[in-house]
Amino acid sequence: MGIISKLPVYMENVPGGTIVTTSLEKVLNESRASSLWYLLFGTACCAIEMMCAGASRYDFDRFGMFFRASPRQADLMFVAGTISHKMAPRVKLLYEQMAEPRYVIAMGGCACSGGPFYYDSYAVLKGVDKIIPVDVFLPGCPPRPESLMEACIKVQQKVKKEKLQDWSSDRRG
Amino acid sequence: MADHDSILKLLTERFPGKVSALELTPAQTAVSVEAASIVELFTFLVESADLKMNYLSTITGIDRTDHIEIVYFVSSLEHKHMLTIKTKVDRIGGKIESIQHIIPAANWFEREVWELYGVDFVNHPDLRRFLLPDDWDQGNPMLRDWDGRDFIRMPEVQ
Amino acid sequence: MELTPLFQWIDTQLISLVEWLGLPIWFAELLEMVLAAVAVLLMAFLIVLFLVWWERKLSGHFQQRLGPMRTGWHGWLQTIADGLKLFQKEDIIPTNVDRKVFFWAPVVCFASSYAAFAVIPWGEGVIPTDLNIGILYILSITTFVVISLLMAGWSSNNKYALLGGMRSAAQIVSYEVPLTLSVLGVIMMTQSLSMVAIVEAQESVFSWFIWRQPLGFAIYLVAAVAETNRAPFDIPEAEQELVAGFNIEYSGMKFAMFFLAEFLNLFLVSAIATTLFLGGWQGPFLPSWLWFILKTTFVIFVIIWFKWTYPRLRVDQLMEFCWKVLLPLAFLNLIISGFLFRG
Amino acid sequence: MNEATPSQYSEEFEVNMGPQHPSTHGVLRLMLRMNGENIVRATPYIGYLHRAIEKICENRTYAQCIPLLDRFEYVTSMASEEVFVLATERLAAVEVPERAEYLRVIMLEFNRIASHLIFLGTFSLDLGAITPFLYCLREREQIMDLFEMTSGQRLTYNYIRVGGVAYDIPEDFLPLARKFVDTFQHRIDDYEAILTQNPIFLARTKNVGIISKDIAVNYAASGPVLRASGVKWDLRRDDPYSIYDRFKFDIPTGTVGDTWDRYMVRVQEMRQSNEIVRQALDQLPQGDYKTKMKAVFKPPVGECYARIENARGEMGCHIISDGSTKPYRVKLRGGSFCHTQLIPAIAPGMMIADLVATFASLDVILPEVDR
Repeated sequence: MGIISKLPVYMENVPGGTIVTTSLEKVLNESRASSLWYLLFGTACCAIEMMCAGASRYDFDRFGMFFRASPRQADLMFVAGTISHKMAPRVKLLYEQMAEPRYVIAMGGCACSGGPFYYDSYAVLKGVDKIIPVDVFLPGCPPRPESLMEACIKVQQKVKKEKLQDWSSDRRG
Repeated sequence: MADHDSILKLLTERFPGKVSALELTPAQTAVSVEAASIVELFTFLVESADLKMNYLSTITGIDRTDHIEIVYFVSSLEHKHMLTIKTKVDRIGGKIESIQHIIPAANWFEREVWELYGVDFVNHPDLRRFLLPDDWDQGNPMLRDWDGRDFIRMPEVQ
Repeated sequence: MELTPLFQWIDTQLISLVEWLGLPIWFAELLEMVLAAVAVLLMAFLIVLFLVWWERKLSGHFQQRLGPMRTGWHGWLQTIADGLKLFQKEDIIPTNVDRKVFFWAPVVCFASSYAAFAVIPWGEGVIPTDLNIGILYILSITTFVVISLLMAGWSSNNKYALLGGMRSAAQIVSYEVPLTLSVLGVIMMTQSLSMVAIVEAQESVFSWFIWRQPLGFAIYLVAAVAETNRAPFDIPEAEQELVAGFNIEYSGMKFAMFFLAEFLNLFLVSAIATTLFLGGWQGPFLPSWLWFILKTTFVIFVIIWFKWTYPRLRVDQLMEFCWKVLLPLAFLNLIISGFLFRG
Repeated sequence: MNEATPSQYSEEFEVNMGPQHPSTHGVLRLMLRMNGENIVRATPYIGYLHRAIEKICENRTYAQCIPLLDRFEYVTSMASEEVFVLATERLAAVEVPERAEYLRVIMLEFNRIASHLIFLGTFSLDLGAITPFLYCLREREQIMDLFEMTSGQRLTYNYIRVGGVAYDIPEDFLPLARKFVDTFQHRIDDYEAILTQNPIFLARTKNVGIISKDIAVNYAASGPVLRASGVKWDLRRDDPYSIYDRFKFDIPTGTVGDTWDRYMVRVQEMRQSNEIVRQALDQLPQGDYKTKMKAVFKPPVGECYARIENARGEMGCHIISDGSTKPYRVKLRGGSFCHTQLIPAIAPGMMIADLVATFASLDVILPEVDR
């Protein structure tokens, strides 16, 4: 992403350059927001709700969200369901395999904080944000498909607000 | 359809010292057996014509603070009756014969009891860890006095 | 409203421009060829943009849901958004990957299916080059796709990609044979390989080859669907078995190239179907290029329809179906057309 | 190394159908040792969804355990609640009023239909036909509406309680339920039209992944998998619980025990469940929907193993109580645990596509396996 990241710096001093970057920024952000391909990855009850959200009545395809089986081609990851200690390294590996502008929705109580398995369980990771950076936390056990849609819209708003400058700095290390 | 008493009578005569009838609160045909003669009992249960109990529903491990109790639930598909078998094994380093070669279904049930309670099943084909993470080093979690690194107990709410 | 007068006007303008610049005459020819290539490339991108959007909308309506709605009216901007997004994605080249082969696989894939557009007759006189061995050229150039799949499968250094690559190579090579034989039936009747000649041999609606070669058309359609790794034969990218087949390690623009090539192949295969069996651009009163577009879109609709209804065949069943069912039928078709249409 | 094939140059390699794989329902890792396309050995690795539900139940009162049970088997949560409640009621000899029994049967059978619809969807998805998945989920949404109307939740209902059910059904439940029961008959015919006579579907499922009768019994398979192998064993009939003896329904069984039989048994079972719900709706009595229970519920000392016929086979719950408000030990048994144990016994010699089809036909979901 070499060229794009240095672009905003040069455009600053060109007269009227900022209009070009902002409009270019808007187009790029708009396109990234409206075609978030999500990774087919669900562990527990939230996976069933995710399936229903992808089915006919709630249909993800309306937002341009299409499921991709391989992490390389996905840019949005639903962590749907309980993450046990045995599964944690795999979730981290999956996150790292995804290509860079990637976003994570921690779906359901278990992914946000361990949910009903917070007390007395020796095998559950207390929240997925301990291993991967999370963009949107979605409470509910399991959250309704409508609230899953709302989480996706929140991610889209977040993508639309991103600046071209922060592309030059490596965002998440 | 052999009923409650005839099964108990048949078993207690067949294994005089080892098997004894058991009374449990909700009435059910239950038998307690010594850990040593578990294989003998199961071979008899599977082969005997009028019992033919070869369907193992599950094996439960219970930590009774001074010993570990293992409960087998066996039923027969032809005669449609069910039997509860209970044995005692000492808490630390308990040993019991594996019945995997008689009823293959017991394979994973025994593995689970071994992993969570620490009961060693003699000549079990592959006693490997399968429920807990591979690098698990905090002993057997299901024992009642167990405590682990990030194990948080729910505070008592009065 | 034919397009041929338009081309003559462009031709004269080019020649006058070249003379005004004092360049040699052959420079005009070169310029014309470049213009034609660019025009076809633009047309190819446009077609793929439309097809991707159309498949998602069709699959939506097959499954009683709406398909893309949010990006533009009924989601017509969806594919542009996908393309732009893929453009911004990080281009991952995994460490222990065979770098050069990994890089060139998508290029070969796209180039081979784009090269075959050189002889597609879009309409009356609207054909980049009217080779006298048109159909033979297409059949041979499209086999490069197999090489690119093998390159992608082998270089990604991933077991799934390897399995996917091997399977797709075996599938495409074995379905090439019935495809060629079914095309042979048509050529026997037109006595010429050139695409324009094939189309001219089907003036009236009753003289279309689909009526005279129904078996040939059926075999062609099935083999073509298998050739483009789609519908009941999409084993290489079987999500359930091989996660994403050969393009498992590709992300960003490289994946977009594979995606592009797949839909270009789909259009190419249905364009050949219309030229050979459905009378190309022949049609009563509509302009010729419009007839061509309508017929090709109909064939594409049928192929997309296959994808969303049929389950997937197993690899050995697929091979068995090709060698034990499709091939004998193709030979039978040859014999029948040989007898019935002597000379 | 390559005793399977005579050619001395072929070499076996390991493929990892990893925990994140579209076809494994949830997080099961299958380590396949392959020789070309055929599988030499398959070893399942489980534990990726182990949440220690049994350990948590030891520190919860009986009423607090029920929401945990919903998450134990989340596709048929009603069934996992029912098995826990059945065991507790047998332990404490609690009487359940008639209306509550009928409501429980209606909810259980609706849940079985919803679970089989998910099976039909994911099964056809694994064979490559994507459209039936969407049709099945469309029907399932109607059942979800019915559940949401009564219990307030789509998936984890917390509806069946010790001594009865949580709430009575609202007024517009009955008309909607009748409407569903009447139209569902034709819906099943639609699914059969797409799948059952489809030559490709037949080629992919006939004589694939055959589980013989003695393997099924020895590995304690249960439910549709056992019945597809020809053993006529249904707990609703052979170990009667609740009021199933008042309904007329027959038990569909297969003959060969291949993927096709398992598919057919489940489709017929959906029709039978539909009939049971119709009869239960007709005979639904009036009256209160739960008995008067003391505030602090303390069952007597003892233990009880209850088992019910769940969509995925025999679901058992063994409760040991020491007289306090919390169960001393809860042991849960799901059908999928034994079906996953089957795989190494039937996998050698299959191709990947067959293993995917067979595994999908076993209808295994991972919370039952890992608990």
